[in-house]
Amino acid sequence: MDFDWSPEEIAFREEVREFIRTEMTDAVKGSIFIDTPARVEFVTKMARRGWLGMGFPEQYGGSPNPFPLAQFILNAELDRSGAPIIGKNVGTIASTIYHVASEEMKMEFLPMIFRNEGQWAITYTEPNAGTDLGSLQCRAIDMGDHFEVTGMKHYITSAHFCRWHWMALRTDPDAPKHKGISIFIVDHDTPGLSLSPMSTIGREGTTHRTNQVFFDKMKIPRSRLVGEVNKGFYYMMEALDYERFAILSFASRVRRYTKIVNWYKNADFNGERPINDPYTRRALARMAARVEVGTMLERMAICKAQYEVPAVEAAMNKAWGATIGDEFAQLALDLMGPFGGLWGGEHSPFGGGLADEHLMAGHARVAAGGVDTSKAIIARRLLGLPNALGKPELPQR
Amino acid sequence: MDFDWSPEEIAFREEVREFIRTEMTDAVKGSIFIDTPARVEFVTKMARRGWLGMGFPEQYGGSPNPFPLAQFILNAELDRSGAPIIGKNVGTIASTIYHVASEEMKMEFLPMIFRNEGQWAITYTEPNAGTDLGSLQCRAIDMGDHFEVTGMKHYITSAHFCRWHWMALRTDPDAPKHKGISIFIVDHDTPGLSLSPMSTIGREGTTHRTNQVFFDKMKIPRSRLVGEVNKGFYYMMEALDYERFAILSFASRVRRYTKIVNWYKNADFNGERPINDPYTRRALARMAARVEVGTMLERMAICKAQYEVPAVEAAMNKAWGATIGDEFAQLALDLMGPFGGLWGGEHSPFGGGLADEHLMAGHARVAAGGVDTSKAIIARRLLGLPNALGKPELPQR
Amino acid sequence: MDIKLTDDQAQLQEIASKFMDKHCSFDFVRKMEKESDLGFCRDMWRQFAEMGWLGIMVPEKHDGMGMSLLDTVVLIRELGRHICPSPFLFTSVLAADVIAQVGSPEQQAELLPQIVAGEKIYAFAYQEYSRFFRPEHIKLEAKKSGDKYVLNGSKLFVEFADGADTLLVAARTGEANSQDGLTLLLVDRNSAGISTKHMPTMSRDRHYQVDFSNVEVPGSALLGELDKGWEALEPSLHKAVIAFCAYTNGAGFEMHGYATQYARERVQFGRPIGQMQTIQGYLAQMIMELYGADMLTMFSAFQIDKGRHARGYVAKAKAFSADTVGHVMDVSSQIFGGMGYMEEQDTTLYLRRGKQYQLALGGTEYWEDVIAEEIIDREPVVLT
Amino acid sequence: MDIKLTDDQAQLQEIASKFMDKHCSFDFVRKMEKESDLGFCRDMWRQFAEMGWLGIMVPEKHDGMGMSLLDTVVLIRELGRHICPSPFLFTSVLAADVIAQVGSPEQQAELLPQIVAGEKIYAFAYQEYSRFFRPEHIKLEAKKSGDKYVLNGSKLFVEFADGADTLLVAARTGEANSQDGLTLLLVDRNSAGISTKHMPTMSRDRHYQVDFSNVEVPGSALLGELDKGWEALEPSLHKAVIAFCAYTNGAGFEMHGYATQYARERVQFGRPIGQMQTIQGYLAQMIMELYGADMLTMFSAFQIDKGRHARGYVAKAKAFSADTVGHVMDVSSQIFGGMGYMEEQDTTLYLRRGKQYQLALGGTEYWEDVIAEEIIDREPVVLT
Repeated sequence: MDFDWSPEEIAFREEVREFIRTEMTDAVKGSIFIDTPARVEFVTKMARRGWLGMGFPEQYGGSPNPFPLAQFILNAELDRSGAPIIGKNVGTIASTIYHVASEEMKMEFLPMIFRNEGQWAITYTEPNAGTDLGSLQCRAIDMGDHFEVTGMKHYITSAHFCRWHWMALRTDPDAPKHKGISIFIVDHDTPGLSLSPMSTIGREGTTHRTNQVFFDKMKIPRSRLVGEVNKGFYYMMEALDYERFAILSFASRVRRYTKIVNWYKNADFNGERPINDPYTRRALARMAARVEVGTMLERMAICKAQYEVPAVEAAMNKAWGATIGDEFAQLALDLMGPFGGLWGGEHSPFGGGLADEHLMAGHARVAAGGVDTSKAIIARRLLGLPNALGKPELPQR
Repeated sequence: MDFDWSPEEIAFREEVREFIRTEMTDAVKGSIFIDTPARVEFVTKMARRGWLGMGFPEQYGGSPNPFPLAQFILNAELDRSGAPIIGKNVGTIASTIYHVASEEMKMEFLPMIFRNEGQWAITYTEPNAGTDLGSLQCRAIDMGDHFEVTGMKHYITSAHFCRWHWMALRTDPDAPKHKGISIFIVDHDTPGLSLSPMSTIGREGTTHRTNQVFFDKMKIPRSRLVGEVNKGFYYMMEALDYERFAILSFASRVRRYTKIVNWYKNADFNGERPINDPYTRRALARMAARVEVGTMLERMAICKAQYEVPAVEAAMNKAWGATIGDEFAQLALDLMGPFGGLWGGEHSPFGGGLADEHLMAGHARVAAGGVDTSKAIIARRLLGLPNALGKPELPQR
Repeated sequence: MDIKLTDDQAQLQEIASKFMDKHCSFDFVRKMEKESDLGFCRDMWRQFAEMGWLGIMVPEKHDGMGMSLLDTVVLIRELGRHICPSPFLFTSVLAADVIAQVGSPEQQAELLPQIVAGEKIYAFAYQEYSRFFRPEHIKLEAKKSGDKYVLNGSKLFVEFADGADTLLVAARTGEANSQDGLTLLLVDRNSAGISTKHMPTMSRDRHYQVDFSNVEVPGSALLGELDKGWEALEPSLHKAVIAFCAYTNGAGFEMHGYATQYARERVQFGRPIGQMQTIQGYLAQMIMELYGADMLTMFSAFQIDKGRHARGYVAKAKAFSADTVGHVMDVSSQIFGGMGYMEEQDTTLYLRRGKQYQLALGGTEYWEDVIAEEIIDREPVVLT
Repeated sequence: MDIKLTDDQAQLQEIASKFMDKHCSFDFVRKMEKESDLGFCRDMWRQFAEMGWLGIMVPEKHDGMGMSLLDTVVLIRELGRHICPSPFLFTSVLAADVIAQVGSPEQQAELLPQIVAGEKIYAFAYQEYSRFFRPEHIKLEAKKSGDKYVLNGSKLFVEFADGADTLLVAARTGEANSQDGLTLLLVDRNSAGISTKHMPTMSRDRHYQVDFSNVEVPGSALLGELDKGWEALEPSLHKAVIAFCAYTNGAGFEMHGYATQYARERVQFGRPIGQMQTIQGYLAQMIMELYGADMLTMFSAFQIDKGRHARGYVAKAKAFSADTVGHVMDVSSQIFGGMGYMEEQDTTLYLRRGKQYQLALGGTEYWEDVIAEEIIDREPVVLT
């Protein structure tokens, strides 16, 4: 049992930190929700170092994994500094292509992903199929050499700057609902595809754009079908385990907590100093223990990741992280009295950033599986309790 | 809208208080869990004043209800002072007899109940039928002039001093499970009935005895069938609304809270006075608001009770009361540092009573429907959400 | 004891509800947020005046309706349901009441009918740069100079300061860092030396920093007695706080209703999400809290109307209502899933207000300290 | 980084687990609660000695195993799983460590082998009549008189004081109300002037009030330096606290396991109750907390073993483990329904211990204050 990083791990972490120090500009920083040219450029620089394809074979543009935890260390450092992390392109799309797609498709797309050429949108959700992806209705009708699609998707978060869609569509309406979905790669320029913007709440300039995507007799060549027809639901479920691991890092929450402590140490309201108030001291202390637990659960997940997919640990990380994020944003605002509600201006301790964090804290509790879903995963996979949600366990293909 | 008690209500409350001042002895006080000769005697004195049969017709030994809230005021005052309250005998048994039993049975049993002659046990639960009363298995086989019973019941709380059992048994094993249960009145001295004691956790002398009850070819005369055969489940469900109302009173929690505040004001640990600690002051203050909410929800229930059965309000009262009771016992122990864990002795602020309260606080959360069940009642009956527990809504008979 | 609304109250509630349904749509609220300079609507204010609402608490001899705080609570809860932006709280509850309680006969005769007629709007200039809400923290100085006062200092979170005609200012005239030594002044918003700066908030309402630089106000601006400002203000402030609780409770009930309706209708995994035990638990917990907050608020109003010492009840009502509205807006939003966080989604209007309501007019910690003073330091313990 | 147990640790865990399964049944625990004068079993203590456990942290040169705190945590977690009553914590962790750290060569050579052999049992006489756990609150006086010390005062919550041979006493020799001026003394339990009184607890264990009335102890009883008792004690106390966390975490895991098994098997309304979303949520939440507490405990042990400043980690581990064990015992009991509160039900052995563990060795508020000192007052803020 060794909680210390190895010399090799420390050396790599230093390399990442040095890269961030050199390449990180204010334009790169910001919410993970917003993609900008500066952020794309930053990721491309990482790609040139081989950091996107770590662990994938070289013939597909990959590079050897220096050691098991490299990808995690990379993401944790990126997350801590507010840089874009290695996310769905590698975690969901490249992993699935690598495991199930044809050799041709691997050769076409994997090198592109690992070079960060062309952005991707995950185009799954529909108005009546959010958490319940098995209920997708948007049809892809098999026309022989191509599939034809008419319908819509919503909450598609990168659609307004993507080149490709990683898209789930219903290919067999008569099969049991989980057995009639397929995955396709769809060129964003395909005729018949159009967008309408939506946006999250937030201050002007900090909101996150997402999209509705409409299809009108859009044609997808059969060659763009990923893996086997009607196996899409299982591909999505398997990828969730990878993705959940890829998107988690507790580092940014620790950083935010540290910022609050720093503010707290120096806060002075016309002579009244919160630091002298035993009540808020204990509130911050309690939160410190809960934040520390988050780093511990993260440690569990990454240690397990050296041996197997840490699905349960990732679910814990997700549930704890979202819960703490919420509690923590509440606490931060409470500490500030009425100033917590400010959305900017000189009296707003973090220029309104904390208020934004509070507003979106609930989103983190429900997004990407959500706290309740994560707990159900823990209950079923770790504790062996019977299925409650009506969701299928990951079935055999 | 008038939150004040009317002169009539105040006068009756004074009458009850005067009665308690006169009749209440240390032997009468104590947990509602423990029945003693002194407590039985106390209730008999109330019976003589006509307080048990309030609202029932005089031909059955009842007496006119002076005004709609009389029964509630009576119970609140009893509860506040730690006296036995008017409970299941009237709320469940007399009410059900009055509504569904034969004239003969009414004449036989109601006057007896209202005079407090002969104690009763509610003999429903079985090892595989706790909350889920529809799953009762213990059979009563119809032999014509009598029913024969072999089997067992457990958690039967007054069985060791009762004269009568109010008993639910399965009379039709082939019908849908809610349609094959009947209610019987069973004499405790019936041959074939035997007991085995169980007890709750607690300090010596404060535990609550309950019982397993065994039946070996016990015979119940047909005349002791209550109402119609196979309607028992519906009788039990309807009575629950009455009972839930009858057993709730927030007064004792308010009293316990007040005791803690009193302790807190005077507490002195070698010069360290909790009263000077802003942290515990706020903790007590927060609890004060939550206790006050309890009295408000109680007010809602009793005001509604003037017009109709306050099933939803009673569920709120139950859920809030049990939750607050638990939070409150935790807080009380936390306030006392390590002394909270003491089960008596000179350093135990309330002689171990608070520790007992803490230990049984969870029981209140799960007993008599429980917090989660109460919330489900609120969700379904008030908010119109669909059935989730698999429990049937109260169906039409 | 009976908690049913009186017929008059029920009628008031119905009228208010219908008016709000008609005039205070989500579109209206969004327009006030984004396009209105004032942050409220003068036309609507005139309609309030026509219906007599602006004088709901003003004595009849000054053209008001002379109704109780409990009646006012019934009305303002409907405004809160529709998160209606207006200077009603500080004009028709706080200012009207404090003028009626401590104003001179001349002030009453002049100012109250103006309020009733909708001619004058008041803003409340109290909070300064402090986490708390205590009078001790007020530093804005009013210096007597001949027959005038000269004001210097800053007030924060002055709602509708730009649209108001008069500022109700709590100023320090005596002892520092004390409850004593405060004085209430009615200051013309257009006095020389006053400047304002918008303080952006999550709810996109109109809160301002108001800076006073050698602002001269006449002696007639004095409301009540010199140095006795807190004694004059506190009882009326309690009424305003209770009215505010009613407003936020109304908002909470409405949001809870939207979430409940969504839970009934939204189907996932082949059944309404409202069938899930966790969703039922969230909604049931919140409705209990809302009922509790609502009852506590009404009970406090009732006690105040009866002239009883109600400081502890007010504090409990505020602390609990504040936590409730924060909790209800957050958890209800979660029931909508990702949609609950989209700008296009109307319930986000409520979400953006939840935490801010919670922190307004003294945060929970401030009011918890007040509760503690009442239950620990003040009230004798009676064990019955 | 790797959190897998080493082979040696895994072996130790397995041996301990098997031993406990065999010797520390529920019947045994109930017997210790009710029928044993000591509250623990001397036979079992001898077996601990035979297996070398009593010297797990004692250096090899004094007959011990010289293992790390992390190893000890692995062992004691198994004892905790079975809520095994024994003086292990204060004898083999606290006393052994403090003697090894600050004892004179003679004391080490004499006392440590005794501990290893199971010949001497220690009890920890520290807490006095205070809600807190701070050294400032210690008042028991030790007055130097020639070559002796004379002790007067009272200690509370001295576990196994009646079965112990030696009391490790923290006494005031210098400045009052201060961290300084404390001195550690090893006091023969049978000294004249010592009397004990049982303090009944929810867990029916053996805590005592120990009164010292002119108790004379020889100069050789001094452990470490005069007036430097807290500096001597605190590092070892941190180790004992971490070991205690491991014990309570073990108990929590075990209880959680019983509740999980029950949820899988108990059928109501035609299906296992563990299928209900709320039950799943409770169990999932608790296992997260348990893993978190366990990892924090092990991480703290690791930091201590490395000789790093770990006060903040220890405090976090204690505060969080304490709240976790309280929460887990309560909620797990609720999953059993009414049965969870019946004397006959073995899980009530755990329920009765939950809150008491939570409050032991300094309540959560004490440790939260320590965390605050570390993160607010001590640690510089590093933003990377």
